[in-house]
Amino acid sequence: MADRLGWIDRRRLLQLLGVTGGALAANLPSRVFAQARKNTLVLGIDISDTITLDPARLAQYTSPMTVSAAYDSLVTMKPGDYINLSPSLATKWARTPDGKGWRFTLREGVKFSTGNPMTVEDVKWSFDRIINLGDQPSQYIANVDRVEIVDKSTIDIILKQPAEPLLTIIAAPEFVVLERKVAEANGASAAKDAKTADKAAQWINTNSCGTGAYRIAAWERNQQIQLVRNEHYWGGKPPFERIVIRHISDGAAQLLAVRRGDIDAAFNLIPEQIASLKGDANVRLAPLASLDFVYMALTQEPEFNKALAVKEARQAIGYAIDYDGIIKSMLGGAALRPAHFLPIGVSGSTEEIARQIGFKQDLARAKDLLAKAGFKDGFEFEISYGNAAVQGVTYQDLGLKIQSDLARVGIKVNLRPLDQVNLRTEYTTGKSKGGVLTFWNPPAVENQLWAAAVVQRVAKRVHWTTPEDIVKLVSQAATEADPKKQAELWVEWQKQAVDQANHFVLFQPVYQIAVRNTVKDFPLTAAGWMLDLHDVTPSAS
Amino acid sequence: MSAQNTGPGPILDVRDLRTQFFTDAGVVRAVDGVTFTVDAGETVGIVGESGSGKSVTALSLMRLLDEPSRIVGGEVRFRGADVLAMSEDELRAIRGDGIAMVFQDPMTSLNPVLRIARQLVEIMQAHGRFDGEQARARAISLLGRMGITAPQRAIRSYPHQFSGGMRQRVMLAMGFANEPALLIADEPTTALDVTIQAQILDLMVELNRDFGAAIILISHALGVIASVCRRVLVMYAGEVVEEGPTEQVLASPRHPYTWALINAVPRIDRHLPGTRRLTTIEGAPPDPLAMPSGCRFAARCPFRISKCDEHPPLDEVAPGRKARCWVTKGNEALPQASPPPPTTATIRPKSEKSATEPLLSVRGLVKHFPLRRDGLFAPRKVVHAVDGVDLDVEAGETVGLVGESGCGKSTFARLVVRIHEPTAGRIRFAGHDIAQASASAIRPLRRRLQMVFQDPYASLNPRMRVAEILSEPLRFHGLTGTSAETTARVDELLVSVGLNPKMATRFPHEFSGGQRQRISIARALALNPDFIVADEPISSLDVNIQAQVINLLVDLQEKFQLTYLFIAHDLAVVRHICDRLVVFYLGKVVEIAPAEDLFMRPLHPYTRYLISAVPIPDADAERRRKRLPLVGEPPSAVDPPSGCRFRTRCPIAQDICADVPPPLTPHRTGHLAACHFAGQF
Amino acid sequence: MPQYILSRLVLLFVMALLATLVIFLLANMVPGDPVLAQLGDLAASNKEFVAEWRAKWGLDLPLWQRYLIFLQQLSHGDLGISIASQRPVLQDVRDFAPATLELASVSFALSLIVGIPLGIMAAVRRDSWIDHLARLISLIGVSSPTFWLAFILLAVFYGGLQIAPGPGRIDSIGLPPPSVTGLYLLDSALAGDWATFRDAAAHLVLPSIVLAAATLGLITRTTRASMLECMQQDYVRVARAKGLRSRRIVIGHILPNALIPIVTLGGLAYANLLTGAVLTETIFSWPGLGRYTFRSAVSLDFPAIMGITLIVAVVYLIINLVIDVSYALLDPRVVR
Amino acid sequence: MSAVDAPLGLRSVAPIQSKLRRGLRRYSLPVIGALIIIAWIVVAIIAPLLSPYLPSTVDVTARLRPPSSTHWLGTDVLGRDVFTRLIYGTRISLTTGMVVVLVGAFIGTLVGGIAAYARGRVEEVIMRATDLVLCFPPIILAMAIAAALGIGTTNTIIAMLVVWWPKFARLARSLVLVQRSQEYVEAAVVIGLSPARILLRHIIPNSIGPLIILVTLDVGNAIITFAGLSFLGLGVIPPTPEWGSMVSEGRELIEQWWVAAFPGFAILTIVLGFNFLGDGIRDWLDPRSRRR
Repeated sequence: MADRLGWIDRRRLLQLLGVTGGALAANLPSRVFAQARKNTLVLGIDISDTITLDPARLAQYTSPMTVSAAYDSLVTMKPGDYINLSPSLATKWARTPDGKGWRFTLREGVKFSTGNPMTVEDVKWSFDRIINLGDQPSQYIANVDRVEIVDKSTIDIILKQPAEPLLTIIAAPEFVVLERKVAEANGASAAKDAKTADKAAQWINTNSCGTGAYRIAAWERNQQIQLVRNEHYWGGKPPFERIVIRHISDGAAQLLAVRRGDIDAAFNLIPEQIASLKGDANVRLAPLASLDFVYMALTQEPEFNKALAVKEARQAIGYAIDYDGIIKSMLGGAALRPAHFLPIGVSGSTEEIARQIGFKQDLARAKDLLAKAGFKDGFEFEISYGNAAVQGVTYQDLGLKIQSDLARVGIKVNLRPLDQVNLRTEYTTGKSKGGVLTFWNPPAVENQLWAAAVVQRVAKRVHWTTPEDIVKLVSQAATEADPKKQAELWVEWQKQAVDQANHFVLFQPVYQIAVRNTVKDFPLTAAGWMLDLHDVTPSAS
Repeated sequence: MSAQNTGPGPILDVRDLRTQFFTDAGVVRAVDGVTFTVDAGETVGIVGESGSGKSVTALSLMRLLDEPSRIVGGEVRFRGADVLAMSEDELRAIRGDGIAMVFQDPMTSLNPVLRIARQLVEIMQAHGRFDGEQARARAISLLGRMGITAPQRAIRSYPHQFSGGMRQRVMLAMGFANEPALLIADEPTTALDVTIQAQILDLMVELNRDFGAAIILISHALGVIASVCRRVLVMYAGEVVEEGPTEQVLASPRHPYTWALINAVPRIDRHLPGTRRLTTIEGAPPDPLAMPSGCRFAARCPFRISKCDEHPPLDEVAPGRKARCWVTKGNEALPQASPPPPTTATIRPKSEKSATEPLLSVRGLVKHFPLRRDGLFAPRKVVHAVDGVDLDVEAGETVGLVGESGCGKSTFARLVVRIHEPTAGRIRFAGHDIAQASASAIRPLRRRLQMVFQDPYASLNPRMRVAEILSEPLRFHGLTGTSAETTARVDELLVSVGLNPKMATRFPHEFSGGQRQRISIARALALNPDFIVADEPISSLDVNIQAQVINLLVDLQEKFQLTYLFIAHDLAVVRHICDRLVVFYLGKVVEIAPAEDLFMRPLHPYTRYLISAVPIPDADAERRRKRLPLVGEPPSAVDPPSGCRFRTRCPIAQDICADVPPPLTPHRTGHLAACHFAGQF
Repeated sequence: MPQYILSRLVLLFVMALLATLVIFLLANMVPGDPVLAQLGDLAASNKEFVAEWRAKWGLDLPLWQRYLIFLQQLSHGDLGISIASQRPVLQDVRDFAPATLELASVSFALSLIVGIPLGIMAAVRRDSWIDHLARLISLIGVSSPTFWLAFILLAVFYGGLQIAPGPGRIDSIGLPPPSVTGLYLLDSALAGDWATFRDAAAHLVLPSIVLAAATLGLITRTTRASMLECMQQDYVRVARAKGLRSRRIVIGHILPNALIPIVTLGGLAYANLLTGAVLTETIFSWPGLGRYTFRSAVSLDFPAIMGITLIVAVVYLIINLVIDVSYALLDPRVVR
Repeated sequence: MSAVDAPLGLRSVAPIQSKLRRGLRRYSLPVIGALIIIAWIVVAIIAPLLSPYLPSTVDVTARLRPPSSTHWLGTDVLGRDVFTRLIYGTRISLTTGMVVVLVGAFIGTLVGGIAAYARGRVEEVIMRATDLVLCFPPIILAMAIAAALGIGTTNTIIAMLVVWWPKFARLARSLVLVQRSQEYVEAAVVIGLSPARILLRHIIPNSIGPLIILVTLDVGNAIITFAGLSFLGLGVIPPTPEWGSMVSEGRELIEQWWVAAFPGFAILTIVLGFNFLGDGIRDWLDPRSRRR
């Protein structure tokens, strides 16, 4: 390795300071570890939000990655294609003959990590457990009426509203198959009273009983999750003996660790840190075009703010924000921007479409709109945000940027930092008196989930009484079978939503994951689990 | 001088010792050419007021001074070796071995966190004289020799478990541990009560006799020196002004300063009725930063002659006697002192003992101080500070309160002026019961009832100018209307206590101790009181200043018809100025009598011990006198003995004394005592 | 003495409960709903679901009843379930506390080992270069903002020179030793795993320096002042008059006295290190109680907040009690 | 009175230094401290004159520029001039530090003084209350208050005050207790002065020395604490420039060290200034060291 490691020439600084680092450096055991870890994959990531690894209780941002490595769902999505589904534990699926649900044909010869074969019982039990546990994942399949075993390799999922989407939702790692025998032996229950009867949380947090490529061996909170190879994996022998998901909350620490080779991938680097990696021959940057996005929601309740109640005034805000500045400068270009709540990459949303129908900075137009709204000299409103960052950009910096952008058309923004609890409470109960900067992270890749949210619950939060036709448009688009027509309907929906100007999507991050070249395949995915861990492979050398 | 090499010779030979303090304000010549010798086994006293350089001399002998003090010249030869030229190691070999030292305050001289054993053994081991076991055995025997009971147990104790007197015995044991040739004792009894002082002084005489160690005793009290020392050096402003055999110096001093010192102290063994004033000299010692070029005492000397502008040498005036004075150069005796005449005609209101009520009448006064509880469930302990005291004070009288420290006399004073609220009992002042009265109810009476405090440094608010201190009571009680009136009254007050009205703009720290006490008195006078409680007003002052303040108090009493309640531990002073005396012991009054009567015919055994313990500045008298040995220390006021509280130390105590508390009963006119066997000791 | 300790313990208990009551009332003044912050967007909009979750933590009950439940649970030694981590608070604390304990203890030891001798030398050699140095060190120590010092040390020794390990308790790929006490140094030593021991020790260097800086300054200053105070006592002059060596006077006579106030200060400083390491822990990604506290407060995690308050109050009060008791042991004058 | 009792250290012979050198040594530290503070105060006042930029001017095209002649201390993530923000930040740090300490000292002294003067039940209750505050985890307390009242400078100051007054109450109590038993206070009682007058006119003026020392030393402490809370996101509302939040903004930027390093250094210097001054005042008011 070169001497020029950090931002100062190491030797020169040592001379300057008259320091000999021998004593400290001698205590550094990293090199020792580096030798013994050929067969280990180490990921550096902030997993402080991981509070459970129980699929049926999953609700966080980072935990799906782990769960998806240990368990498999019936169907899945391949990286890059979030419209068409791929087989996983189910090899085939089709509508049930009565059209009220979906019928799945299970893969033959799938074994759990214990070596026992997976049965249709296990599948049904797993879904029953999700439903009866009544935790957050159950909310997403609230449309599921029941799960029925057809024969030993076929299972039906019967829906309440058969037209509503299912497959894209159950591709998420919440809806995976557990080995019933092991789970029950450790306290799990899928019975009606599972809410109280299920005592498996503890065990399931530090173990796993799935069919995935790896098995959870340990989870030390705020330290690391350890996975070991599942010798019985149906997809062939997994390439790593061990995977360590190491909790490193600090981006700088991740940067250094990935440079030194202590970790194979660093997930939480900020643009500046990524920029500094550009010259490093051992590390490459893998873009993860997520389906997350950061947006600002604006209330239109006249009691809260007279100006914001006027659509033109809100649109003026939309035309005053310097989106390019945010994406190009603050994010180093590593982001996209959809027109509205349908992220780039899903049906009806491409960069092209977004450019056509979305807001863009146009100060003259913003001023016109202001005049039209009757606020020629501008107005004042507040933006609330929490103490957090997306892709290294804090909400606070976004707020400051918007504040300075809007000042140029005479709109005065008062920033209002809030703790997460108060922010969430205010926002979800519709008590926000101005704008809210927040984040959208889809639990499953399904347009309908997002679009319906905009016209239903999110609309309520901003006091937008949605007209019938736009609500109808959503279900029309969601149930449309022809992909091309469906996309057109989604575009139409976006146009209407943009015009309403209650939500301004600021950016859709393209996360930059620093990956060492010791790793060959690193299939990042925009679907909820970030990385197809089972397909990560070491490089040949 | 020539005796240096003959025979055994002096063990200590000090020549022209000069020690200076290098302060920011300038160089202080604290010890300025001191020369003396000490022979083996001799007892030498050094006497002088504070700042005279006596303590610095003592410290210089062992080179125990520190920055900013330095020994700048002279010679200190101990057994012929020059101490001032020694290396640190050589010096250490002498300290605690050849020369030992006992310091003034036994309460702080022992290390509080180390056991007595360690502190005693350490000094023996440090000089390699004894190994651990021997040292321990010797420590026990030494403690026993010093009069400590149960030395085996005592040696395992910590210092705080001992009283001051006991600790000074431990210090003496430490001093004699390595059988030194010379023991320097720097004010070893100043911090002790008079009865304990007597015990320690007696012990020192015995130790000198038994161990043969020479002793240098430093004290401000001539009486203390007289009871121990054969020879005395008198120091003034850094110099020795007189030296000679103790009895000769005391009987007939050859330096005016010695003369003043002797005459400023009232003597307990003789009293001239009718005179309450003492002989004093004016002024204060010279500024140590700017010593006069001539005789340093000249400015205050009543016998000054023109030659005194020249600095006198310390010359031999008679065989074995030296003095630094031009007046007595030919061994002339100085005249007998005559106290100054009263400033106004003496009007003693004593005779008009009318049927009217006494000015102050105290009945059954009790004050208990609760101690902090050990725990939530522990019983609360109580200090019985004052425990049932009856006392009447007539208008115009001076009543003295005496007793050892901790006997409750100061608490009693503070109860009378209602700084403390009594636990029980009645205090009638000028016809009003003030024992439980509220602060606002007493406020009008405060004008008539004032107090003078002990510590001139603590009793004046350091942040207020003298004018503010004196005008505050005036304005508060609305005695003066305009500020001009106030200023006039303040000036008047300052004049009446002998201070210059110009000093009103100064802060307290710009005054000397004596001057501050005058300000304190002026403040008490400001409200034109009838009654002044004086709590040890002179005990922290030098003898000459004491005399000045006593004279002032006597003057003021005559001028303003004051009534005094005078608290003191110095019996000689009390006898000198009081009409009646009250003796306190452990919260109770044991004897009340007219002053003369009490001293001539004490009824209570404790009173007899007290009187006997006072040293007399007369070597002959001291030697002739047989001191009564009062054993032990006062018991704790938390848990006082049953019955008669003195019984635990009383030589004539009988069974009844443990059961029945003796009542305070009259035995002669105006002479009351609380003893079952009054007058039988 | 046992009497005294007993009554202090009773008082301690009452005070700790009072502390939880105050925090309880204060935290309930916050308008936010902790459950909403824990739920996904969909679930958070489902009123029934939210109500069910609120009921799960008893948030739907009246205030007094909730506090009573807290007390009731407490009497069984149960601190309840954390809303944010969804597991028993006690278990959370057991996981996080050792990291803080280890860091605080090492920092404390560091500040004592450096601070006391430095203070002694500064006092003995008053006004010499070492006195000035000690003064400078202690002043800079107490004047440095922890979060900045941590940043600088990390930037220089980790980012720049790369001679110090980065954040965290052990190297990013190392495995913690088998947990016995949760203290990595102790556990790795017990397991005989010296590589991990060295690693854990190396990781402690920077954070403990940062955390020790202020305490070190305080201890140095107090030691110096206390030594100077004691050096002016009469018994020191007596010791010199005894002919003892300087070293013996300093160690045997002055130090035992000078240490007494340091016990109070040191005890309180240790209590503060235990409870106040949030900033250091944040920057060094130290999985300790400070960060847990911070996170609990941010997410308005009532059970966790109450539990931590109780534990911190008890620790603080116990340390105070220990200070007082050791006072009595060090200073024979204090008799209970 | 002359200095009869020389302080006894361990060296029997020490070099006697010149008056000038002693004076220099004694006063140099507090003078340096005072100069640092004055310099910062001046900077705070004339901040607009020192910089061509405004502290809140966002220019994302000029973000994270290293120190140069145009941006002396570089720019931050939003392209704001670090130097400008730093000098404007002085205002908030100085005022919050002083307000917290002065108000805290005022409340604490009053409460402590009352406790010591009233004794008995009142004292017991007040002292238990200080114990109670001290045994709170300060972060929880501060965050709970900030969460309940909302984030902002005033609310953060209130949160700090809640934990700030007890130390002054304790100090004031012990000081008043010492003074209370002094004879000049007894003399004031004998004159008949009212308790309030005795407390205000006699006791407090004589207890003020150690309080002044604590206040001076504590301003630095308060500045650090406030910056720490800002660092955690509880301090000021943006875009107000504040040092703690500036460090926080730059704490991930190890390579763009100037963003965090300079504001932190500013905190260090100003706190050092107050500590120098406080230490100097302590030496100066301490009668033992005065005699040197």
